[in-house]
Amino acid sequence: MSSTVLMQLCILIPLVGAVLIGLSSRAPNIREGVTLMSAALLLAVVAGLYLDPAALETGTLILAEPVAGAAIKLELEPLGLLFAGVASLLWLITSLYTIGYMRANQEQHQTRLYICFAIALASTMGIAMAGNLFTLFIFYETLTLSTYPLVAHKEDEDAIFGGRFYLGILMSTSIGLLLPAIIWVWHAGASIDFVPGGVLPSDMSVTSVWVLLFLFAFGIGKAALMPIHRWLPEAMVAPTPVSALLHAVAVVKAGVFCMVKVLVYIFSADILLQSGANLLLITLASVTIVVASLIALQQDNLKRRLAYSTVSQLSYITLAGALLTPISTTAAMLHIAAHAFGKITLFFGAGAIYTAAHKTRVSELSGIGRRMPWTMGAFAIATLSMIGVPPAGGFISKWYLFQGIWTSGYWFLLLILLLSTLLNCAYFIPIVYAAFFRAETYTPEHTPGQAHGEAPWTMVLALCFTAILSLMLFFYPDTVLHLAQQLNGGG
Amino acid sequence: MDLVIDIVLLTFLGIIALAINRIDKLFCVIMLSGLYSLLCASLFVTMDAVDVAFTEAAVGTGIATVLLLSTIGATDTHQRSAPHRPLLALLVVCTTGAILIYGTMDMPAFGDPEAPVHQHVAPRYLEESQQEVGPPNIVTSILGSYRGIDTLGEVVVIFTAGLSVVGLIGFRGMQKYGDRQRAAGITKDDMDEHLVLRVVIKIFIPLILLFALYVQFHGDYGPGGGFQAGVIFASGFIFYTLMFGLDKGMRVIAPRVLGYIGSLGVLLYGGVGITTMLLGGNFLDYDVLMHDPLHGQHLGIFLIELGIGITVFSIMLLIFFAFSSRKGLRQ
Amino acid sequence: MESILNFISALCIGLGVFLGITGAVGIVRLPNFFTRLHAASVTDSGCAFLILSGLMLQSGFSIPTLKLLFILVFLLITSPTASHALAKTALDCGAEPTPHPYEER
Amino acid sequence: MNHLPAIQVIIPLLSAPLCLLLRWRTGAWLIALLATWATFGVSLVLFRTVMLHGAISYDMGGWPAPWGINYHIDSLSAFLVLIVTGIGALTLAYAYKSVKREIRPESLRAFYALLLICQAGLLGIAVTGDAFNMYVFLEISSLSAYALIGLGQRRRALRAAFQYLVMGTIGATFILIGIGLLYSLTGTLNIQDLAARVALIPESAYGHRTLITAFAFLTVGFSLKLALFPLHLWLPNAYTYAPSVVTVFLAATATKVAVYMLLRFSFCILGKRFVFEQLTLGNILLLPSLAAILIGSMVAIFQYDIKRMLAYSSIGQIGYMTLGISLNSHAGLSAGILHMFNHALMKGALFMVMGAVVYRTGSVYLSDFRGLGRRMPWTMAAFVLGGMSLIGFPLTAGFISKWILVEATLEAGWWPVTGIVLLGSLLAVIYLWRVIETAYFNPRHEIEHGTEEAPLSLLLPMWILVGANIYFGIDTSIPLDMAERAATLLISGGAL
Amino acid sequence: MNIGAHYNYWVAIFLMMTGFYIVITHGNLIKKLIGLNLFSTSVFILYISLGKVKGGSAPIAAPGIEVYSNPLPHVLILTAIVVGVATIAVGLALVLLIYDRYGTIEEDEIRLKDDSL
Repeated sequence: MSSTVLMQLCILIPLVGAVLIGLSSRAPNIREGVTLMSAALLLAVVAGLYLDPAALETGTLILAEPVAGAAIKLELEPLGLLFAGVASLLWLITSLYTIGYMRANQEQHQTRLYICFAIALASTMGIAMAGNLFTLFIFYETLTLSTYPLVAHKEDEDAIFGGRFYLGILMSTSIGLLLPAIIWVWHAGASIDFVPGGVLPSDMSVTSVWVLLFLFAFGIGKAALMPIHRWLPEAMVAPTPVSALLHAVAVVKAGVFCMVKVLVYIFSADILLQSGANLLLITLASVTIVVASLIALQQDNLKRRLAYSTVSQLSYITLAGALLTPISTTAAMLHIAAHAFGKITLFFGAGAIYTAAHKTRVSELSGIGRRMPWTMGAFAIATLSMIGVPPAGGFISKWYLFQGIWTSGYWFLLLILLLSTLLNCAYFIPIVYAAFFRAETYTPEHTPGQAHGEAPWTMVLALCFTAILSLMLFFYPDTVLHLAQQLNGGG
Repeated sequence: MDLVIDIVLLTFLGIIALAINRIDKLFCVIMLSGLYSLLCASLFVTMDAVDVAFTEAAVGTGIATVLLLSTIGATDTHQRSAPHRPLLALLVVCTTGAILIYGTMDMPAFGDPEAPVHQHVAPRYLEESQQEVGPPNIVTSILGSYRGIDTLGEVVVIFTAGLSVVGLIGFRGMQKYGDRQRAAGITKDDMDEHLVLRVVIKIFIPLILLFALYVQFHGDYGPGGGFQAGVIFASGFIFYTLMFGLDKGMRVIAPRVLGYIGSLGVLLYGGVGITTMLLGGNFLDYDVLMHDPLHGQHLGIFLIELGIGITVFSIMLLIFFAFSSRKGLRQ
Repeated sequence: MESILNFISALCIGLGVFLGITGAVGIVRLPNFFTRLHAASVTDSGCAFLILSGLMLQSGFSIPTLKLLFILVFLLITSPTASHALAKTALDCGAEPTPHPYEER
Repeated sequence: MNHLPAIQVIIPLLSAPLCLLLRWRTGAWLIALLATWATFGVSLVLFRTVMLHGAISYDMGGWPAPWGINYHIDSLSAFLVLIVTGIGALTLAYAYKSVKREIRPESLRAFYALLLICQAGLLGIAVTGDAFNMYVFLEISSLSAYALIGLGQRRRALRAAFQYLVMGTIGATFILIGIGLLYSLTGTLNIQDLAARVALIPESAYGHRTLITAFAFLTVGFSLKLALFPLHLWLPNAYTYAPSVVTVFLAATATKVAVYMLLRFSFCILGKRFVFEQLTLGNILLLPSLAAILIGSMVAIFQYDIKRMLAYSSIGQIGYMTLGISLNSHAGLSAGILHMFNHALMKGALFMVMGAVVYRTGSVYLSDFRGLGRRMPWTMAAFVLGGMSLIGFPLTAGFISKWILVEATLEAGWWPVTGIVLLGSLLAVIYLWRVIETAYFNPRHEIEHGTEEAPLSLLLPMWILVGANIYFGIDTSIPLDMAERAATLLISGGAL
Repeated sequence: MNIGAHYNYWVAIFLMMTGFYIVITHGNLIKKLIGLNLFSTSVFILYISLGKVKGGSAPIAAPGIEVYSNPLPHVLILTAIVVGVATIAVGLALVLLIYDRYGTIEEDEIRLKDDSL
């Protein structure tokens, strides 16, 4: 099968899945079967794309051209392929997890949730394979809209409010900043395609480069650079699977992915370097890294803490991208994968704890490790990956990031990195420590009477699997590195 | 001499306009507006616009006044609110007027035969229309032939007015009137003892209708035409209704029937156009109606004037019925 | 002959105009409804009659004369009828024609 | 001998009396339906002819212009005719049930007749090549519109209609004055002839002041008709209280036609040079347009009657069109003209949704929308998609016109204006999201009325329009090409 | 240009503006309509004045008359008059219904009644 067909399938499978889910809303088993089926199919297709060596060369097709010059264009390139792979792989696992979670907690409107999930995945695929800024923008917006119902899923006051916040920030930034930026690029560069080496004219004035970069940096709200990171913690009102897949993988990664893509394919390295505009991004990123970690320290709600850690981890990727050296780009790609595996495990853990023990606060977790050994074990592994300690995938990406900084020569960044690593330890280790080595404390709502064991098996299976993945990334990073080489070779 | 009459009339108009603004007895206001139209008509005569004068007299002084009167008959005879925000309005009005006056600065002098208006399109009408269309009344030939579609539009406007009134008030609303009367125990209208009036009206109605027909068919040669004729014809019936009561009036011609007649008038006009198309001419190109273009034009204009007359008559009467059927609805 | 005709017609028209003005003055000056109506109706008919006949004399035997005649007949019938209707309605509405209108003020 | 230009107007004009002749009420609807679809077919043929062979001219009564009245159809008018007839056809298909619910049975036939006449008037405006004839048709359409609005169920409809009647008539009289002044200068009424003769009047020479005045009066008159910002007062009430079908039809067509007249007069008669370079129509229109975009959208946010909300958003959208004109560039004009088309699509769809909601729940207050997402899924889905288009979301028609408009503003280098345009769509997000949120994410309504979906006869036209919104958002070749042609035509002064 | 050349237009303009003023300021619906009527009728005067030719006669062809006034404005105004009366009729119909439903024809009272709801 030719790669173009496969690319279309990547977007079509989840959409068709969504329709089928909608039709089978009466019968839950069929509905969830459909979800798993489409997830598996999608993974197969992406794998097919990955295994087909010719895909990266041949893969480009134009679906439609609404406005002259702004076509809806799909194109395959290493970064996107990696992103697509990660997202599709984790979708499969997450849907397994979701089924358990949803049934255990008797959530309302499950059909709507599954449908939106599928649509969100479709738009994620679209983002991953977008051939130009226009297409990117379209799928970026569809992703925002399709995830809104997931955030507002509970339909109580908080959920509605969180949803408004989510939609408000993401929409206003994208329409208010990203769209003008895109149109400006089109105006300046006469093209909005992703071309290795950038499309912007080299004679662009320094100020306009700065302004443009500024527009992109804040226009891509999903990258959660401070101070527009607030939507991410707010979005934590969503059910855990949603937070897990979307706000640890699909949505936020879409953000940083767009960021890196813009840096690599729209701006060219030399423009940024000679205008020094990337300093803007670097500073923003480093500030975000530190501040977000500091905030994370004070969060008692587990999911919020994870959310803030996500914010800071995302900025690693942005930072890596902004360094504009081949190695740092590799680091960015690695970290996309590493953080995805790690963070989804953490969220799964949080969800499992909530399902089994109905605990949401860090301070309640003392001694829970004995009741839920598998969950907390996976949690621990993921924590290592977050901090960047071997043998976890996080280490590799950080390693490359250090190298990138070394070659690019922004020494102060080393300090930032060290500092953030310490902070990571500071807000992750206590959880694990308390879970395993503290005696269980009882609160009025959690008495020894209601003893609980592990969460449903599907959930445990899922989170163990993701933990294993983040370990494997340490031992076999070649798949990613291979893609990274192609990227640097191409770019 | 012309100038004097002109100025006198204009002065009267100005006075009346101001009076209308000041007086709040609606009855007087309506009478004044009727008078205003009448004076306008005479002004038009002094400016050689006889057809316009005729129409203005028939419509402005006749129909419009009757309608206004029947409205206040059914509603409220006094204006109770004072004009609000007069100063602002005055400002707006003055600026508008100033702009207009500024605009007139470059307009050709009044009555100047060299004005572009008299140089460009009109001459052909004046010189050729005799040979091209026929009727000595050039206005009629322009109305009927050169700008036929405009006139079709005019008929449709009247028809629309009728439709709107029917749609808003409804035939049934009119027919209910009789039942209301009987329910209220009013068997004989309050006009019953006006013997003299009745006799006079009885004498006059045939004359009025006759005159209407004269205006209708003499329109080619003198002032007048379908529109004026229709209005006058309607006014004959309006007289009758005023005299003998709406109930009897509507028994002479039922509103529904009037609706049908009106539609038929419009269709007649349009039908002429479609016939010309079928005969291979353009829409409303009467030349093709008969072998000799001139005769064709004559026939065409005759027919469409008939259409106009029918429509205007029925619609005007219909509107009058509709309005006077509202009388005493709230009491 | 011509001049005599002209003179007569001029006389008629002049008289007519005078009557008309008198009527107008009467309407303004007279005290109550009926007196005013009286002034108006009487002078009105007279003035119309005189002016029209004057005009007829001007135009001689022709279509316009015929038309003028029609108008004359029309007016001679209508204006009294109108005054009659007015008076009657006024009576029905309860306005009393008083013998000494000036005293009541 | 090609009679299509005449037939175009004649069909609806003469079907109206037929409606009244019938006793059978459904028959009136059938006649109207047939008439509108026939007109639509004719307009398609015309459209194609104009696309292929350029402008068509047709002498009424066989008299050559300027002595007779001629109908002149160029790309702009063909485009407009297509909009009007298309919307008209869909509206009539939609009308049957909704009208039966909302209009007194004895007024039904008059209603359909008036609707036809209104359409005929709008078409006449679009195709006629004679200034005064344009005025006549304008009055035809307006008069029927007043009555149609007055037929609304609530008594406020009467007030709205009267208000519209007064303001509309003032506007029409202004237009009449303007035409009269032009006539006094040139002695002709034919648009092309007028253009030729006006062009002969040299600047700052005798007659120029009259020209300026004429321009001023025409502009004010048209602005009243198209509800440009400070003169928009009639619009919200009229759209809110009119019967649903009427709102659909008028909102989608009437204002567009007014915009058309403005374009026609300022470009094809007075000429670009005179209007823009000497009288700077651009700057005159700019502020009202921006104010309309901002204030219209902001006021919309605070409306609880959703029909009213959409009416205010219409004011904002009209602002986009006039903004496109005021840019006075090819791109700007194409954006404005394209937005006429797209706005007709989206507002048509949205007001059809309103009609369906009224059909089921009886009113369209925000509170009526609670839980509608589940009870009327298709209707609300249509609302969401139409709303997307209104916001200017990618892959919808609305996005295209916004995109081109923004591009045009950038071309002119008006950064702040770009900002305001985008801000406008953000405001649109807000006021539409209130509804969507209420419809989907609120605990279900206690009072369960009209729980079932709207009937198919309402859904089908609605979804056709929604589909059009999506389709023309992806494949824009036809409208965009047409809009650009029209823009070129206007800039060249209608000579093509 | 001298007064004599334009007084006709100016008076017409004065009349128009009076009508316009009445429309804007007066709250009584019937008065508004009458003002509207005044406004348009005065516009007709403007048009007809355009068509007048000094020493011309009515445009009805007759032997021995050379100068005719311009018939075109007459035709236009015939149409316009019809439009005017049609508008008045519709307006009055609305007024009747408004009186039915509101019990008054004063604008501000109507507004009060609506707001009180």
